[in-house]
Amino acid sequence: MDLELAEVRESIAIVLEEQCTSLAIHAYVDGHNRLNAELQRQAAELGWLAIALPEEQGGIGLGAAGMAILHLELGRACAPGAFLATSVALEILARGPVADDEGVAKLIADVIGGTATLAVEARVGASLAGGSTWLLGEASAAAALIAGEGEDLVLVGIADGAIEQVSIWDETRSMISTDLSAAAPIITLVGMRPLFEGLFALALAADSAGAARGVLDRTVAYMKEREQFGRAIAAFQALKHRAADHAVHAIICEHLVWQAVENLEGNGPESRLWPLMAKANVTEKASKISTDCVQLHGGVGYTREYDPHLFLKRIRLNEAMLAANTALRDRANVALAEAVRNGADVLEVA
Amino acid sequence: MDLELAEVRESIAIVLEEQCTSLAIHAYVDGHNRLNAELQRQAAELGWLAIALPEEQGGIGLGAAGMAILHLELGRACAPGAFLATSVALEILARGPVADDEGVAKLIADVIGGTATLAVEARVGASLAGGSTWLLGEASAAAALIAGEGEDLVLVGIADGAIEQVSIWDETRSMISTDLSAAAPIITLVGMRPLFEGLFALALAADSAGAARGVLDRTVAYMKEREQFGRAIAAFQALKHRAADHAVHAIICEHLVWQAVENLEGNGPESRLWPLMAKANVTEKASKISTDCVQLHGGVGYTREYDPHLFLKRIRLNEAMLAANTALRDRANVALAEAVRNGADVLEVA
Amino acid sequence: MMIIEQKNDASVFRSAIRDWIKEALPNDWDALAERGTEDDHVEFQRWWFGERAKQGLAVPHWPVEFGGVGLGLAEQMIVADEMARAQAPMLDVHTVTLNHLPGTLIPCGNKEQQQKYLPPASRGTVWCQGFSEPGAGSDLASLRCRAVRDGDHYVINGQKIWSSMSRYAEHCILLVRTSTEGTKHAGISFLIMDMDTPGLEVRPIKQIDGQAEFSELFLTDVRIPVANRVGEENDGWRVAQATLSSERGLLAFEAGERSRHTMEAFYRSALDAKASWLEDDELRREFLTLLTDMQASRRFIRKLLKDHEEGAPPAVTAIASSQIKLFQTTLFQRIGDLIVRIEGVEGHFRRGFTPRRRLTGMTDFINSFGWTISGGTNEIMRNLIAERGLGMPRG
Amino acid sequence: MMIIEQKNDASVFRSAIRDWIKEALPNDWDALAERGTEDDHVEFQRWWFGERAKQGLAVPHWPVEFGGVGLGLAEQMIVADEMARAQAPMLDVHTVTLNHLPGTLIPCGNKEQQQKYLPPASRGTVWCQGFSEPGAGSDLASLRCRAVRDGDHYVINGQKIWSSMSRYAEHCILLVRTSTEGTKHAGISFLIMDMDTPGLEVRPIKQIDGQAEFSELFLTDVRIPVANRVGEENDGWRVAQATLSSERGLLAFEAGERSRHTMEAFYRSALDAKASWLEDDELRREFLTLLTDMQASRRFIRKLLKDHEEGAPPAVTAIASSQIKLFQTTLFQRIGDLIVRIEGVEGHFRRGFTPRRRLTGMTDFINSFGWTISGGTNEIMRNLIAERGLGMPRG
Repeated sequence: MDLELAEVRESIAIVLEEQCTSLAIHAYVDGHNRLNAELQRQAAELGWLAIALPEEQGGIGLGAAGMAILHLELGRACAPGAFLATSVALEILARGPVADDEGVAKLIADVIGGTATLAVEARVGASLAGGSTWLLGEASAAAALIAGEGEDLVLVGIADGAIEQVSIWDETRSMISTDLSAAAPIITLVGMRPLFEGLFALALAADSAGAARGVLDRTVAYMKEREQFGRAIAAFQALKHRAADHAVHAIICEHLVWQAVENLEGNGPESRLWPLMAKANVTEKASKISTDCVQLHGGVGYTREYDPHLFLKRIRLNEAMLAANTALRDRANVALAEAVRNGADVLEVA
Repeated sequence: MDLELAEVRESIAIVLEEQCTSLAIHAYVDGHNRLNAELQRQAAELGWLAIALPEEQGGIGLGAAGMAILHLELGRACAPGAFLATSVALEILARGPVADDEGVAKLIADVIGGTATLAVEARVGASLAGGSTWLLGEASAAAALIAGEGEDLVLVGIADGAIEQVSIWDETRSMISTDLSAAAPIITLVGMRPLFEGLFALALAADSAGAARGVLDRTVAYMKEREQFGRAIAAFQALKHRAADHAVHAIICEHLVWQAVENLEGNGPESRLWPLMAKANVTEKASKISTDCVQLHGGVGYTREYDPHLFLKRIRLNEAMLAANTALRDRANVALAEAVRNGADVLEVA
Repeated sequence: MMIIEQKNDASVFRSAIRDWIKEALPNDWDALAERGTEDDHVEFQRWWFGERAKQGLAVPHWPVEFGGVGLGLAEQMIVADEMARAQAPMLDVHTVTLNHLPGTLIPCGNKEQQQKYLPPASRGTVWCQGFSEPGAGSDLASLRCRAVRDGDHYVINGQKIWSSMSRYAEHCILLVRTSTEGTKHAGISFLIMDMDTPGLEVRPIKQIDGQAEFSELFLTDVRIPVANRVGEENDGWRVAQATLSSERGLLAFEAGERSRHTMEAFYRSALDAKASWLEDDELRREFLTLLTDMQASRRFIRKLLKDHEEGAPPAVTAIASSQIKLFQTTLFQRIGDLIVRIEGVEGHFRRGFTPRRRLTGMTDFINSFGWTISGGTNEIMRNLIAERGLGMPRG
Repeated sequence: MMIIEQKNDASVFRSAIRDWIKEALPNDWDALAERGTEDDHVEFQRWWFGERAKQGLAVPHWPVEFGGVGLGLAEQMIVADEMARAQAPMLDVHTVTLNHLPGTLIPCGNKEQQQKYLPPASRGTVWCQGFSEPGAGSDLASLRCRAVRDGDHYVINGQKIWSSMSRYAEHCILLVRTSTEGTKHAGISFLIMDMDTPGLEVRPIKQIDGQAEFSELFLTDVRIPVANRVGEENDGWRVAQATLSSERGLLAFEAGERSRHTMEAFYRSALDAKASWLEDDELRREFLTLLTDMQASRRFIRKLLKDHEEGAPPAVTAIASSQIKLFQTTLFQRIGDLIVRIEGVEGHFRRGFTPRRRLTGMTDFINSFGWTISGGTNEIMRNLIAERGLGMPRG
């Protein structure tokens, strides 16, 4: 399994390295290409979105680990598109009792086939207050997953008229606002909100951990090439030490993702504790790393034409999504307290 | 006034530089001299403890600013002794309506004369739960100030039998534990707890700001002298940058002390906001600076014979006293909210 | 009566400014600016400069002979304070005009240059600066933009970067290399360039906040009269030191005061709205911590201004300036970071051009890099503080 | 039957160890240690080493020929895990004996040296290390302690520092300078010194936590037989590399597991006591953040051990070791810092010698500098990570 994972990860990385060059991404955010659509086409061909799904549902069968490697690599490449929302929502639909529902089955097939994308509620549960809510996803999304009553989720259709594109700082992804009173509920997924939140947390953590690695790699490369006062700035010890700290934290981020992967399933407290804490700690570390990567670039870090700001904005949006890290840590604490009171061992590492 | 302050400050600094050499302090903490008693004698002669008191009460009349410079310099020198508790308690006694009380008047005279010291409750209000409490002060202290009902303070006599010396990490000062049921209340100071807390906060902030400066100065000097890989470690940029950051924060600490000085008096929200926040931010910054100063010393930083650990332990004890910084910030917020609601301007700088 | 004429009575002066701003400035100017473009906002700043000039409030700190009234520090602080309090438009586009230009020409320019350039500048001509180069960065003196003497002109070829507001400027103060002999500092000259000189191309640099305050300058056979040289040939590094040490304390002061007002307003509206972050121990305390650090930095800036006025040596005030820059800009970034976390998803929505009149999540956070990087990166500040302030050896 | 004989069935092995510890170890050993001195605790560790040896659990990772059973990584982890879980005494005093000694003698020692020293070491002789010098610090190779050949002996004069546990040691592995020709690395030799050799003086260094784990060694005309040299003359730097690269991953593993148990116990008792910090958003979340970082570091350590077992090149595992050291020791300091703030004034009370079985405010915080400074300062770790891990040039 480890070997297969590594191979699939490598295959994703190769495609992204080829497609998502710095030039291509900058052309995309400046509106000169449709890299997101091109990636979506390739992803469908290569089965990326269904990476976690069992083979009998048209997936690659890698489960949560597959979800992790996909988003680690997409984050590392700062790849544009609706992958995060789509893959998380797809996994939920495929696991739901509704996989047998004809409309949903068609939707799943369309998503796997690359002809439809999905959206998810950016701040899960925000819609419960009524009115409009913000979705991570494209305006052309076929449907969106939002929080329902209690632990339920609702899949709603997205009516063209009720959608507004939201202009956000992260230019590699799309956010839309929708008026829920105009949205048609397609189906309710009973009791699936905890799993959805775990998956969303995992995907956000993986995307951020990948992005932290990506922005750091680019920054280290820049530091070796950029000269000041007659030598590469990578030779300046103060900058070296910062890069060394970031390198260590970037590794820790990936370990946190794997901690979440191992604890995603089931109803035990560990399934609430680790995915949520992974999202909280990883997005916080990745945010610090990418902030300093902009700074380590000096003047050019403040220009649009270099890459670090794209990673920084993406990571900070990841940080804001699902729920604030403050709230996630509080919920993780409830899970930890429950585990410790019940004598459950949630700290054991396999 | 500024000039007089600077002159008095200089005069205190000169005495301390002479008396509180690194050698003398180490001899003191190892039990080979009684530097605290010697300093107490000189302080009495020079009127340090009464620095804030009006001249008609035997003081130097420098008010809160005097309190600040005294403790800035004592902290910078890491001077051993009961100065902090004694000067704060003395100021309260002298301002109280009880200055006319004969016993208290004698106590004040004894303290100014250097034949008595005072103690204060280390965590103000801890005694209200009953039982014993911890006092900052020496076992020979003549009396102690502790929290009373509501906004009152109580001056209690200290009975020899009910006192226990507490062994603490900070070896430059003394903490005692006392059983309050055996302590005799001498007098109640009605409504003086807020002023006491402000003064205590100011003294702790000043001592910590001074200590941050003192430990940083020593560390910078060490870095210039210590060679590694053929050059002074002060030439290593990663260490230089850390020292530069600390230098800036040490300056900020002193400005916070002056912000507290200016807002000590009165009953307005600013008198609660700024002294408490000064103590919170200064002790936190000083703690970070002194922690890193131990580290910047490398191996010798971990040995008893160098100075940084003495400062670190002292600063961290300051941080723990009065109340936790978490609680102080919460109380400061109440004051800020009150001010903003009432349209009071607490942010104006004179 | 111009408001500046009331400068001798501090409290009268203060309320005159306050009343005048209320009257002169549209109350919703920031909302208009947010809907407009960067160009619109520059136009607006030019208009506001003109309005201030009419009241003697544009360059009151300049000496009388050049259009100012030699306003003392206390009164300058009143002006800056009232502008900050009213969150009136900043004069970003005139930064070089207001500070670097007089900081250079008054000590180092000749009479002719002073008479030719300062009076129009006092009425609002926009100046920019051509110092940095793409290859040089923090190592300013390694500049390579070449000037070759040709009769009574210099012919310039090369490239400049990080030239702030040069899209809008009429003139530029320019550092060029007139000699490659000796040390890198020894062959530099200081010129004044008109921005409409043939051979000069200005290409805006798009920033990570979407704006383009800075430009690159491409110079191809640009001819500048020798008469436009400030100081002697090859003595430009010394002149540039005057430019760079032109007192920036008042800019830091105004930035600090503006930040104070935006933080206060943010807190007030949170109180009014019973915002949930005020109930959160972590976020509430972090806000108090930052507000307190801001208070200290405002005190620090006042001390620098006072020391400067009392004649403290430039070597001392230069270190304090570096310390303040390091602390204040990092503080702005910490504040931005907190607001991003408080605002959540909504903090990520982009608005149009924002005039920094209130705290807005990502906008402030992203803007903060402009502070921590430009005007000498904070890494350079740390070097200066360690070497000149703490006396540590160069690495 | 010795417990080690059950090593082939992991779950049987694990429960055998668990049961045995419960029986063999006094339940209140830490309370006794807290009342005792450092010397008492070392005696206790020697006793515990002996008890472990009786069960084959002292040096099971050593090869069979030297007294071990060549225990595999998975089983070594079981041993360490069970020791950590029971918070059994650490074998601090045997650190060099257990790791550096075999790490040196097995690859670099001759048969005679291996036979003479390893079997007694497997039964508990204490070894120390004389590498660092007061003048050298992080620049180990600049050592100056001089060895001059005199017949079949070396005569040594010089000084060593940071020699851990040398007060209790029977032998010392010593680096000396046998030549001042060529590079500083080229003139170093590696010797074994008996600690009762005349001319050797051991002076304990009192630490900031009040203990004296380290000593200075003063060597005056100390005579060491040439037969005690490991490797060739002047080739000691290569031998020392073997010593220094002796796998420390398992020590990090055990430290991480112990920390996990102390944190869990701290949290559990806070829950039971309804501690107020658990109701405080800031402190509670900080604890969760640290616990989560600890979990990640424990995963990282496991990965290192696995890579090592699978034959990853030493250059790779050395970088990972540095990364783990930097992260884990900083984490221990962050944990100590939080506990200090949670415990308040009471966290400042000193206890006697504490065996690190539970989290205790200042004690842990102050101890944490032992982690961040010794064994190569974290500054040296950052250099290594940047240069060898990220390929950055030396400054």
